[in-house]
Amino acid sequence: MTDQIIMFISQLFSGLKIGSVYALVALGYTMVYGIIRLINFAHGDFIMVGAYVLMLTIPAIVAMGMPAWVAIVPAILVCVAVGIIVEKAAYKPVREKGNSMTALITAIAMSLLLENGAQAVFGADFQTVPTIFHLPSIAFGKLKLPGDTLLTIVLGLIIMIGLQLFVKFTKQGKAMRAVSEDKEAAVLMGINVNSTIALTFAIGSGLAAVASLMYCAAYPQVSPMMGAMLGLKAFVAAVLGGIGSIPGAMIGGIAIGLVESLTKAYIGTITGGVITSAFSDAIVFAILIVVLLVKPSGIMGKNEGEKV
Amino acid sequence: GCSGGSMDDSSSSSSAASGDTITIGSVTTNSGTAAAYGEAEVKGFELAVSEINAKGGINGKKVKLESLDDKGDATEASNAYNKLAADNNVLAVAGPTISATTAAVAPLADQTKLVTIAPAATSDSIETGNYLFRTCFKDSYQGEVAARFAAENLKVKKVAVLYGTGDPYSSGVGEAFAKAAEKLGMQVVDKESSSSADDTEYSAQLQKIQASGAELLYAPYYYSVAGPYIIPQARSVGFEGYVMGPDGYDGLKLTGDKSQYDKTFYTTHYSADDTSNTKVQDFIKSYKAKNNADPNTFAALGYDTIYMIKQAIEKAGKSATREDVRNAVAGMSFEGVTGKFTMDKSGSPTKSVIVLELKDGKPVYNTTVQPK
Amino acid sequence: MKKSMLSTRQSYLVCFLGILASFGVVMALCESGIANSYIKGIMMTACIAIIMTTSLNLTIGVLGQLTLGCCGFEAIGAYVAALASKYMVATGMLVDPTLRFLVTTLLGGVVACVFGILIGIPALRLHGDYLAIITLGFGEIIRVIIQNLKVAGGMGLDKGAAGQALIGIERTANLYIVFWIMIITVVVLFMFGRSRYGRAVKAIRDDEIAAGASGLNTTYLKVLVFAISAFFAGIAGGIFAQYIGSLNPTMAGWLNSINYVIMVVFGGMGSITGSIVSAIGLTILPELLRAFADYRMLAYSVVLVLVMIFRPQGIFGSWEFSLPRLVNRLLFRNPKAEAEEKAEAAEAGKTDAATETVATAATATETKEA
Amino acid sequence: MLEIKDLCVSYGAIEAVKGISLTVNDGEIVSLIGANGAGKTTTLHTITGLVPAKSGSIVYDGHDLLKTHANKIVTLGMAHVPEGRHVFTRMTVQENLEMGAFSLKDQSGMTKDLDMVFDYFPRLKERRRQLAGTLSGGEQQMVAMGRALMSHPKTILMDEPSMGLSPLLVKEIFNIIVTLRKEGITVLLVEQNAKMALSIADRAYVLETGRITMEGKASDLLHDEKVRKAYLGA
Amino acid sequence: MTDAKTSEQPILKAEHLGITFGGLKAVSDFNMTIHKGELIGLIGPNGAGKTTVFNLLTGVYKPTEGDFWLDGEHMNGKKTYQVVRAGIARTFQNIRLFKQLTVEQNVLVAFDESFSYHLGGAIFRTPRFWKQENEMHAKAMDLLKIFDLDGLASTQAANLPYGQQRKLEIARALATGMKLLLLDEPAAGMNPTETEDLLRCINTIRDRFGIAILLIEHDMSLVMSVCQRIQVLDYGRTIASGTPEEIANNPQVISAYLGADDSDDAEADSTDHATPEPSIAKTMQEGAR
Ligand SMILES: Nc1ncnc2c1ncn2[C@@H]1O[C@H](COP(=O)(O)OP(=O)(O)OP(=O)(O)O)[C@@H](O)[C@H]1O
Ligand SMILES: Nc1ncnc2c1ncn2[C@@H]1O[C@H](COP(=O)(O)OP(=O)(O)OP(=O)(O)O)[C@@H](O)[C@H]1O
Ligand SMILES: CC(C)C[C@H](N)C(=O)O
Ligand SMILES: [Mg+2]
Ligand SMILES: [Mg+2]
Repeated sequence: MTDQIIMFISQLFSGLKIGSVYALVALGYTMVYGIIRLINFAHGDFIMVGAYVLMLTIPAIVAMGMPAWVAIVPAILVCVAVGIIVEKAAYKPVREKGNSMTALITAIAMSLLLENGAQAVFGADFQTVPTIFHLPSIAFGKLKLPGDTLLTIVLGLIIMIGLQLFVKFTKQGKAMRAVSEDKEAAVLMGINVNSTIALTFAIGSGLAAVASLMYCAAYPQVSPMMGAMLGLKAFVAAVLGGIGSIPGAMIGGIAIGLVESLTKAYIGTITGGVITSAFSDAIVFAILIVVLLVKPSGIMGKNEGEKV
Repeated sequence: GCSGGSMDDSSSSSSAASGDTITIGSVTTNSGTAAAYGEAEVKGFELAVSEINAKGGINGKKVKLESLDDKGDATEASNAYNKLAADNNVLAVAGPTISATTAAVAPLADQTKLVTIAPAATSDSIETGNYLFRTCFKDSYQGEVAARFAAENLKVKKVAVLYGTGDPYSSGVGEAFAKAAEKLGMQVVDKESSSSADDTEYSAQLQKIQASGAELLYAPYYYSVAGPYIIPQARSVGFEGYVMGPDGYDGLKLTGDKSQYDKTFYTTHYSADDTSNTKVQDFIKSYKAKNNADPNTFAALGYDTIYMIKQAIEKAGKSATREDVRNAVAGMSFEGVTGKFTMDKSGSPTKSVIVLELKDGKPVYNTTVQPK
Repeated sequence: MKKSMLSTRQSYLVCFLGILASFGVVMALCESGIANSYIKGIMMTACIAIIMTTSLNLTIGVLGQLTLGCCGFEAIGAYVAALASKYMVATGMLVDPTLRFLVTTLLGGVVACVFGILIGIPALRLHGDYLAIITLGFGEIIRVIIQNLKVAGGMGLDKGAAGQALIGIERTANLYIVFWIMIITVVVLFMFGRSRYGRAVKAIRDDEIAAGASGLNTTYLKVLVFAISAFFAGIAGGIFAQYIGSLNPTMAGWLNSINYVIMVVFGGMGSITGSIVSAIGLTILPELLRAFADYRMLAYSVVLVLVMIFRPQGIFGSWEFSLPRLVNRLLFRNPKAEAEEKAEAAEAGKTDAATETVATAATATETKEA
Repeated sequence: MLEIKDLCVSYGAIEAVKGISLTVNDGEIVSLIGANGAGKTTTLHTITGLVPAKSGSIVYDGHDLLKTHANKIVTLGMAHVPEGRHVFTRMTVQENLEMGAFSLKDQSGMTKDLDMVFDYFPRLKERRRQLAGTLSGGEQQMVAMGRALMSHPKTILMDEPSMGLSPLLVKEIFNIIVTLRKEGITVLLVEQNAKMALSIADRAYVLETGRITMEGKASDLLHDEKVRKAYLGA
Repeated sequence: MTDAKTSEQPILKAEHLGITFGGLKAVSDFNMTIHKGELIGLIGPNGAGKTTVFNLLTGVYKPTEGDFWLDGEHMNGKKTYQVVRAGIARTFQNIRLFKQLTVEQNVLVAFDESFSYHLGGAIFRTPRFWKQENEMHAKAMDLLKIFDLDGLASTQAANLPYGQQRKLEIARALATGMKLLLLDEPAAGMNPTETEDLLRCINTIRDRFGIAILLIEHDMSLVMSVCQRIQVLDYGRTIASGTPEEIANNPQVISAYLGADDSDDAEADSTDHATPEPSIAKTMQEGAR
């Protein structure tokens, strides 16, 4: 392997690393969007909540002699609770009385609330999270692949497949699909719409906890605002992949990770320095725009063009 | 006429503060992404104010701190600033926190003739010297010092720079370093940038830097980015050379293996190990007592800022007007926890720079670079 | 019935007098010194917010398309105006500050409008959340580009470093002039809404396919709306630049845009009155909440959630305040008119049909006069 | 048995149903006819809990439906084929039918039930893998009916099942309704096609702007002069 | 009126029109000629492609094969609004009104092309603005009067009862000033009495505006009584076309669409009912007379 190729593969992996975190977060967006057509702007902040729980519980868990990643359990519990509370206290009343725009603003307001609430409780400063995994890198000659990157990717894939199977084949999964398509008809089938939506939020928030674990493993630091940009990127990933589609979220997340990494690495060389790696965010969005213009419902999205 | 509609009314009276308290205003970023810096500054302000009051205040008057948040937003900052300026009891303002809001406040300071000292707004692009001053040194200066240190003390030949374009501070220091490095005969083998100064993933750029054969990476980012992201990621792509940073590294957040932070240096305003400066130890002790945490640079700068204001008001005298206070700040000599300096004509202090080295994760005093 | 109504011409006069009166209040506040620089600053910020919000309302409320990139246009307007102003100052063109302010602000608006058209043509093929995300992306791209443009940061500085704030813009924005620009914006948007254009745009909002089948060139109209919104956002940007004196690329970011979207929804989608009131209210609210210090933003978000839960259609729904109507009621108090008024108010929560009726009635009255 | 007493329903200020009472006995086909906006759909929606009632009572097999959660009503043996079909457009025909059996505790009889539905609607068997959203209107109506049958209902509420269907399909649908009744299923049928509806129903009610104005044996109503004028276009 | 087939230019001429949706031939080889004043029926089983034909003719879908002309003007590839301005207007199978606009505004929107005042006129309220707005208001009220909707002019469209929504949709289509009107199942969801009312409306329109109408409808009594000619689609293909009598007796149409004239199955099962189900074919023939 030449150095060039090793460099390229490492770039791919660093793209996969952040990409698989985006993918995990995007899965949460997609689940919630799929069922109530709401961009849950607070989803990124659920991850922040999960991260704080990790930060607080890991030392105790390690002290008890358990591996640090066991902290995922309290993280999931807290995130699920927060998710369900947000849904019941804010989204549900607005969904029943308002329109999609009101719901969106409520989600933004919830996001602000969580961010500022966290700041009031924990302060604005960054705090580090103890090391979660102690995985060795896997080396292929000169190429070194970090263990937790591989773990994030594998975990992302497993969750994606699991979710897909859950939604396709279990009763609850089918109920989710039914509710997402037609709430009235779903009721007539005997589906409890509210508990199905709550379940979806629970799953989405649980995924946020998992995402926060993987995120903190890769980027071991928490702050009240950490969810904002992460959430946005992951949401873009979900849209790129086709929002509402589970494999789409995965593909979108990884695609954005790769695009980011590869533009950072090569855009300067390709454009002779005219466009630098500082443009990577712009390029991610530009790609999103191009994809949406060509395929308005994202890579995996089904075209929901109205039949006239 | 339309004069009343003009925003530049200098009608605000500049009479002396009456009553038996002196109000010092502050505009800092206490919410939003940069809130951590503002919070630290405010803690510094508060410590200084409580110390001053405990010792009898300024000119026998108690000091009141009126602290406002600007969310890191220019409009909010100018509204907050105007609110302070409209209050005749406010004799001086400490803040704003970041360069972006400071730039918005600069013309207002001149207009309302209210002396304003920014503790940490380091950007060169801010027009200081009239009514706006700063406690910190400038980005360009700090970049130059770092380059000098790299060339003279570390004796490296090939350097690489990585900075965030979204942030005037990061890009300002980075560009200054690169320029100075070339002037000093070093070779800038790679110059990389990120979309913003708070990205989390830098591996792509770092791999290129690693491949470029640089012996030293100059990465002007904040402690919250350099500590958990840049340095570990640089090490994990195999970069084993020196890492250098600016004062933003103060309070660096460490993660994982501490040894990966070896060979990291940064320039800053003060050092806890600096035994030559007696004020430092006292400051650290009382800060810890009050806040149950170690102070960082921004707290130290904030602390000094209030003492600068105190010194100026004292010099201006009991019946000082805003102009008087301003005149006292201009050209003042000051000795604080962040060093000993004289305010230069352009409103920035000429200050010694301290270089710290991380050893086993702890900042250890390396050297002091005196201003030329 | 005829006796109980103001004629159209009288209605216009009443409105004009109302505007003059509000200007009088502003002027009195300023000239008497009651409004200090703090209050003036807030009034200025509110005027900018009104221009942004009412014009954004055209896209969100009237056309029914969610965009999250309005601050991208605002930033374009701001940077264009700022650079033009700096250029003019440097070269000695247009020495008169007021004239320079007007020319550069207009230029900012025009350039933003051109961008609005360029972006609107492809983007408006998408709907709903997809349009939202694409406009958000656009704003972010603008931000990154400005961030990396040397001219936007380096001008007049010895360092050409990218990403520096653009500073030293002449602060020529005058509150009185800005007030009138704001009034013109509101009037233009109001007139637009009450014309065949407004009607067509609302038709597109209700059913785009049916609008096409009724012979409307939906693409043209959508781009037109987008361009108008962008134009006024650019104007707002031009004012902002010359009020604040320094610019930073973050202004183009999505968080800022979302702020204005919040204002529109908060006031009531489709209601210009709502946009104005909420622009003013949400400019003042954070200032009032300063007493809460650290919990300020927390309180703000709680207020927002509560309003959305208890008044999901926004403060005003799509109701419009009408000064002539108020005058009618005061002058020609009669049971019938009052009953009508009540019915209208009842309707208002859901529709602006009521106000349209008034407009139609006014139209009819005008004919009789002519 | 389904018994509605003095039911009032309103949407905000609009009173859609103003105190109606009606009874559906086991094994009957009862038809509810009336002009557009009379409140027929609203009545059915209230029965299955999609719309809350303002006052009155609905009792089905001894259960107070107004106090029963909407999603539990289907488990009492009542299925509703809603106006406008409401099929799950992004599910296949078969998945739609399977959704119909959602409320059944025991899902083992699924294949048998599917076969039963495919017997009624052979067309659906051909299209079992097609997404329901791409079906024509008539096919979607079949899906909606088949889906209702999957829950083993004792009573089916049908809201304008013939709307938009070709004459051939209308006939087919009516045949199926008759067959259902023969199998012991009770049907409450809302129809615009009053002639057809009355010709297969046992009893019928006429609803006018939220009030029941006439009721009786379907055959009597079919010959009633007023009904003929108002609803049969004679 | 079938004798109207003179050398006169047809209003609509469609030749070999067809469209494929990902392998599915929704419409193929569709041919049709309509002359001024004609009322043609388009019938066929559900999913036969009738609505799709409308979508092709109004530019909602682009035909994958074939061409069509309006008054001799080639219309392929035109956008919907261009087609509408050229003179084809339609209603929709699922009512599509501007729900939040008033009844009058719904009509005014369709008049839009007849307005010539521009943005400046709108903003400065020029005399031209007032003149046109008033003219159009008067015209709209005239049109609404035909449908007995003038009294509801300022009612929000969403608040209209279903039947009146249907009528308003037709009124709006008429306001575009078309030469050819396409009606997609206007009687769906109406009871026979309401349908009769609609039938009267359609006749009035045709006589008063002298336009051609193409009508999709499953209500055979309506189709048979108003249409001069009927074309039958099945699986996207034309399986028959001719006069109502011809169609009613066409065995292929009966088996694919109308259903065999076996009036025994429905009522054989419901034995206690005296009234036999009326034979559909018979109804049609009656209507056709
Ligand atoms: N969701 C709703 N909100 C407000 N009003 C409604 C709503 N649904 C129905 N209505 C009104 O309630 C009345 C009864 O409507 P309903 O749909 O029950 O009539 P219907 O007899 O089923 O008519 P159709 O034959 O048109 O289906 C109508 O006036 C209608 O406008
Ligand atoms: N956009 C589309 N994508 C895929 N298939 C479509 C699309 N539009 C129509 N079809 C298919 O084309 C066929 C014809 O549909 P169309 O709506 O024209 O039927 P129709 O004759 O109007 O039926 P109905 O009487 O039920 O309204 C159907 O099989 C339908 O599923
Ligand atoms: C407090 C720091 C974040 C300020 C930074 N030095 C700046 O100039 O923006
Ligand atoms: Mg109904
Ligand atoms: Mg159809």
